[in-house]
Amino acid sequence: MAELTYRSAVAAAIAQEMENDPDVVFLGEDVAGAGGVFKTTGGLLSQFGPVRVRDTPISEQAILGAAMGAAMTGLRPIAEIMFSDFLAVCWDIVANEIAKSRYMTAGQMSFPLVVRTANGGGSRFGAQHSQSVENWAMAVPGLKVVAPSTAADVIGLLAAAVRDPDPVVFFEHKSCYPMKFELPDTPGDLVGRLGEARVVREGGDVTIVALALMVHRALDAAEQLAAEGIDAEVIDVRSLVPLDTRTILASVAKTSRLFTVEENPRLCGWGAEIASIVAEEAFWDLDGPIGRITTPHVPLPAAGTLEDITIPSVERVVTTIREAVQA
Amino acid sequence: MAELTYRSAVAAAIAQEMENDPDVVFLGEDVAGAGGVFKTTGGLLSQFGPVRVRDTPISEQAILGAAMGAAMTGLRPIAEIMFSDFLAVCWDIVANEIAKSRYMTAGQMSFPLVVRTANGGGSRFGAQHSQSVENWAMAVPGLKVVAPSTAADVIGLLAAAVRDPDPVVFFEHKSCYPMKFELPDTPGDLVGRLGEARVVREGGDVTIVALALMVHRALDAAEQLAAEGIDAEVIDVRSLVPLDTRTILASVAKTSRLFTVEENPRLCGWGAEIASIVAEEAFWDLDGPIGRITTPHVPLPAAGTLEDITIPSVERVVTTIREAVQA
Amino acid sequence: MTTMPAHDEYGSHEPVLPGPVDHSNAELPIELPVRLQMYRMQQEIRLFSKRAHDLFLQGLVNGTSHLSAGQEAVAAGFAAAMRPDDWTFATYRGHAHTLARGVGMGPIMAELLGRANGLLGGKGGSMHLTSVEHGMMGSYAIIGAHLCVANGAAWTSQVKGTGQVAVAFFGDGTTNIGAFHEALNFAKVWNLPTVFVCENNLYMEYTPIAQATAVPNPAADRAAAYGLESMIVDGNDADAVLVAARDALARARDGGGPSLIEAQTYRHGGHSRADPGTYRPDEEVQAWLERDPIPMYHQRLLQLGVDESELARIVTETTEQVDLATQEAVAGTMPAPESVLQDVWADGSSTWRN
Amino acid sequence: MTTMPAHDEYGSHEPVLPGPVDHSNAELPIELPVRLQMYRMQQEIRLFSKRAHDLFLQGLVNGTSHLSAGQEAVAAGFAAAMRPDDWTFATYRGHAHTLARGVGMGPIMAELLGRANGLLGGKGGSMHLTSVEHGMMGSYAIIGAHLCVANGAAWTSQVKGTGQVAVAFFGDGTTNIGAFHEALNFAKVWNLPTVFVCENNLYMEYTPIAQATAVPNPAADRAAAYGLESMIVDGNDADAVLVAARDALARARDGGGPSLIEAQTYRHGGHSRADPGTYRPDEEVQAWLERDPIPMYHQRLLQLGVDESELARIVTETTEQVDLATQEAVAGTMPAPESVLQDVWADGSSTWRN
Ligand SMILES: Cc1ncc(C[n+]2csc(CCOP(=O)(O)OP(=O)(O)O)c2C)c(N)n1
Ligand SMILES: Cc1ncc(C[n+]2csc(CCOP(=O)(O)OP(=O)(O)O)c2C)c(N)n1
Ligand SMILES: [Mg+2]
Ligand SMILES: [Mg+2]
Repeated sequence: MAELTYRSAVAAAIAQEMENDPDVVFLGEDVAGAGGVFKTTGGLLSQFGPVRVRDTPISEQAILGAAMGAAMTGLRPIAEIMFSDFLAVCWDIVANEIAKSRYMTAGQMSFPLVVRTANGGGSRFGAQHSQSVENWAMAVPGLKVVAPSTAADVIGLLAAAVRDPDPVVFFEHKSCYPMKFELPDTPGDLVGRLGEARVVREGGDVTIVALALMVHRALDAAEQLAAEGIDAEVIDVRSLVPLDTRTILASVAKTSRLFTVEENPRLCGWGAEIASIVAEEAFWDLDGPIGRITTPHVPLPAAGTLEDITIPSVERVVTTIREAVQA
Repeated sequence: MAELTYRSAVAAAIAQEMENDPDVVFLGEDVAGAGGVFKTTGGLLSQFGPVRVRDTPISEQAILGAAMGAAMTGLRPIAEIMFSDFLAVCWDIVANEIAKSRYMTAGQMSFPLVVRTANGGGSRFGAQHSQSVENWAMAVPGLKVVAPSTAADVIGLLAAAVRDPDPVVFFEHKSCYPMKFELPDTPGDLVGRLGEARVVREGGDVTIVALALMVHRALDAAEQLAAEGIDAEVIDVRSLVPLDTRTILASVAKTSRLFTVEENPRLCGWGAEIASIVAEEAFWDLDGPIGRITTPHVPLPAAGTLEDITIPSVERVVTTIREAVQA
Repeated sequence: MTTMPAHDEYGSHEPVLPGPVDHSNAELPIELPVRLQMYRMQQEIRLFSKRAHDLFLQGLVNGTSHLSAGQEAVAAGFAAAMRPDDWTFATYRGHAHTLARGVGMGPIMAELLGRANGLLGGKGGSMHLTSVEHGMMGSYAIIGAHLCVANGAAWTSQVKGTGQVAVAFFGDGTTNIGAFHEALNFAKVWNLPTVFVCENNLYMEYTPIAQATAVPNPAADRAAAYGLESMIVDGNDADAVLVAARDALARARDGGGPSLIEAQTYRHGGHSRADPGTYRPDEEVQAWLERDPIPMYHQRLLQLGVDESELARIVTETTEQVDLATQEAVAGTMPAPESVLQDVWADGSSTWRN
Repeated sequence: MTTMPAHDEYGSHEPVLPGPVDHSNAELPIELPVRLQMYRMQQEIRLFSKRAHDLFLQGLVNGTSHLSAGQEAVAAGFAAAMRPDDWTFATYRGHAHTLARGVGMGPIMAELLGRANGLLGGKGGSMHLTSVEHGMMGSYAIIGAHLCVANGAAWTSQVKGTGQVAVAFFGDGTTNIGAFHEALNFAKVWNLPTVFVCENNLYMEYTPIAQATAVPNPAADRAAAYGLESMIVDGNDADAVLVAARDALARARDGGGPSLIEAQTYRHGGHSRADPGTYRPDEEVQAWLERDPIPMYHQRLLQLGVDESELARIVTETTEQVDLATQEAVAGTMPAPESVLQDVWADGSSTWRN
């Protein structure tokens, strides 16, 4: 079994896909010559050359517009938006153009493209460089939305995203970049499937649904809860669109209690969506209120001490669930 | 009692506020000379002159940037973004700048500004001119979000928004513009309050929460349901942020059933937020699953026949609630 | 003390008048069949537009529409110069370009009427006309984006070495949005085969472009900011457009990079079907109606020795085409309800969960 | 067949060397006290930056930071020219401008360390320094937006007739984003008292600006696109900057509208604290280090008859200031947890429901 950081998995995945398919191209700011500001894309320029790996001006609309136009004419672009917060400067291309054009043209066009972006907090970068905006993308019909929590999923799901015929927004978590993970020893390409959640810990008392960095916190919380006699099942959603509701509903059918752990601000997140689905479709399975553990509905503060109490912590997950279960 | 269209209420509200406070200014594309493409702002230029009512280039980032910079230095701008879909081209200014700057500066700056925009479907304009994107704004901490359903609320809530010291995104519904409403005979300015939902129909069997155009459909549906013996309480949320959860929770405590009627696409809408709040805080009040009636998670089609079956109809509301209650 | 610039009252601004027809364009080296083709295209666009307007008055048109009467020469000149596998990117005002690329009138008309046999099955409507098989790569209804998208197609051509060119058409008002700037700079830096064509019809929706723009020629005066040559062409003269288009396309195809062309023209009607266009000075409207590209071109062809009867035949044929298309559209059924849930994804579905 | 432009390998591009110092600037009509003030400002920025870097190496700095060593003359020259009630809009690389507007070093340093006594109580951090009472109207960390925001402040000045000017500072890389274009055109069309100042330090983050820009001078070569004069100034010479700033500010105050100034300069360090800056050719770094604005200005003041001891005193005083600020910052407590939930709204709360 090889060990790999989440960071290195990014270039590994892109390289795998560029080798697999000559139509795969990659563009973004400082991604080629400099190897990316998060050092996620080093080596790709020298391996694949400047025709396929290309630096851009600071022009996010131009970047995603280029990806879109290339995708509709036969390439399979991967575009990097350096921080997910910057999706706001090109949101029109994402939400109004890429997401809708297949539908508006009655299926005449396909958009096999991936928008990779660094998401999430923990780096003390403040409110404009730390957001978790996966719910922005989830709210727009026509986008697939993926957020891996491990290096293996970075490779497998990025490969799946590149091979998918539809546009995928791929949220890498900044705080996961330095984490090390073991990779399965599979021969050939590592390719996952979009739309499959993963039960990362089985348990019978409560279901915890989490995403990206929060998966690791949920797992730690589950260990602590186990020591207190609360046996939590932890689900890594991985893919928000398509959403594996089956796995979630099956778990709730078993545990009768649902908690979501979200890094995004409180209102209208994916946790609310999952909670609502369960409140509609598994209402009779539930033995108690559904709890959402989220960042409060505030921008993220910069100071480390403040950021740490804003984003859900292991302790907050444990306390919230303990209190809810004991209520 | 005066009668007024929702459309005319817009200019009436702006005029009221411009008379009330010389710092109120108004800008947007085709709003001054031409009186607005929805004919909502006619007469303001001649009444208040070109210093306070001003046309702009097609530059939405510049428009909202100007509103933001003016607000922080002492004006109270009202900016029009012609269609709410176009918020995507200036989303950075809305979501990253206007929403966060007060917090990031520890309260040094205030942003007393209003972004008015035409929201919603029904005009057969297709997927890029018909969206309901109030949930985009609701998901961003630091924005207040309002969507009136009547002419009186256009005036009262727009006045409240202009006088509010915080940024408000004000969603006018395109399909409401031609509707006529009676205005209360109040002396002086008509000024409402943000954060107050309105019970527009009392009922004891089910609670229906709706917004903007959907309020009218929910009311019609409630009449039909009443004829079938189901007595629905209908709540017009009016303000998504601040959100009047008290009125909603009180109603659910009484009726034990909740249905939301949303025009926005299915995932992560305000309906999911309200459903989740109720599933957490009023779980023990509920006698059955929470139902969300939404537009399916697709872009909006252009053809009238298709658009009409996509956006929730009176019939769909009636059928969904009838079936749920009888289940 | 800072001061404000003067503000024009509604419709009271100075009229902007067209220059004279440049009759020497008759001598441009253009093959007669190409000229006849451009004449036909212009008539097709004009007669189709008229019919669309009539059907609107009859209450048959679904939603809004933005016609191009007066601007036909731009669409015709470019389409005649383009290779069949070149790509067109248009705005909501895209009927002209869609027709010029050879898309059938029937499916377009049916789309305007929201029918199942519409070009987009009724799902896109007037503002989103697209026909990939004709290289008509979409009509985009939010200002600016498609200039960036056109670059992407041009990038494909560059990577694959196919020699295809992407042509993006847009209005004068569009030169003031951020995406315009990003697209132009990007195209130049990447040396992309993209041709940017500004159809300067002097107005945004209702506001004169001069009131919203820092320079007199909204596109041409910006060319240098992208290392490009400043080019203005008479957008009411198909011959002038054709020659400029051929130049720019050849340059792009040969690796010479992008071009930016400003075509000066005028729309005869209002901005969209809801707009009577009364904000325009009468004198200005009048002068431009007299500078109508179609009668001018008719005269030129006669002068070049084409027989009046040949031109009359083209008009007759085109009218028949429009009649047929109208019948086809009106006879169309309404789209099937299930189509609402189709084609979000490449598998044909809109399924977002299991 | 279309072709691609050549691609420079990492750090292998042609060095861009500075021009010689223009010694005749010593003769510019600048009052000596102003010159001494600019010298002090530059030293303040330099010495503060050095200390911030040291504290970073000690692991005390919270998050990222972007220093301005090498670019001090731009901040000093402008701040010395501005009226106290003029407004500054800066980027994440905003320490220099914040100091230059007179904001205390202690609160800035404490903010970098994430302390309760920080300028923003620890909530904004290095990239968002703001002090409204000093006219420091924010540091903006997403490229482009603040150019548009500056126009808004300028609009307030215009409406209220106060004569205040808004000055927006930004980098060369920022000239390629859409908001730049919208802001410049808007400012000109509305005739706003906004001064746009591009600090061209030759690089975006790690990519040379020449690889990303269609014109050699990213700001100056775009001025004409907005009806503005093209202006390049030596950004390493505070005197040159001051004179250009005074001109532009006076024009804006007198109703002459916006200006766009490109100041050519260089950052001595990497883009941010995480970056060693190795992508830059050695020869280039060396040449610009030799063109350091501070020793050059030191020489000029000596040449103008200022005593070495007076300059030494300024350095000593400034060093003391930096020491004090460091003590103040290090002694600061961590912010109170409840501040997380404060100041979303003007009522001081973050309450979104009842
Ligand atoms: C981003 C954006 N802002 C505003 C609009 C509304 N709008 C539609 S057409 C138009 C005027 C466009 O003018 P121009 O570019 O000159 O094109 P023309 O309609 O004259 O062909 C405007 C403002 C839009 N569609 N998109
Ligand atoms: C919209 C946006 N895109 C990308 C970034 C990431 N980024 C931060 S600084 C920077 C380089 C900016 O270069 P320049 O404008 O020259 O300013 P400098 O850092 O040289 O002062 C980039 C790309 C950003 N902050 N915002
Ligand atoms: Mg126009
Ligand atoms: Mg720079």
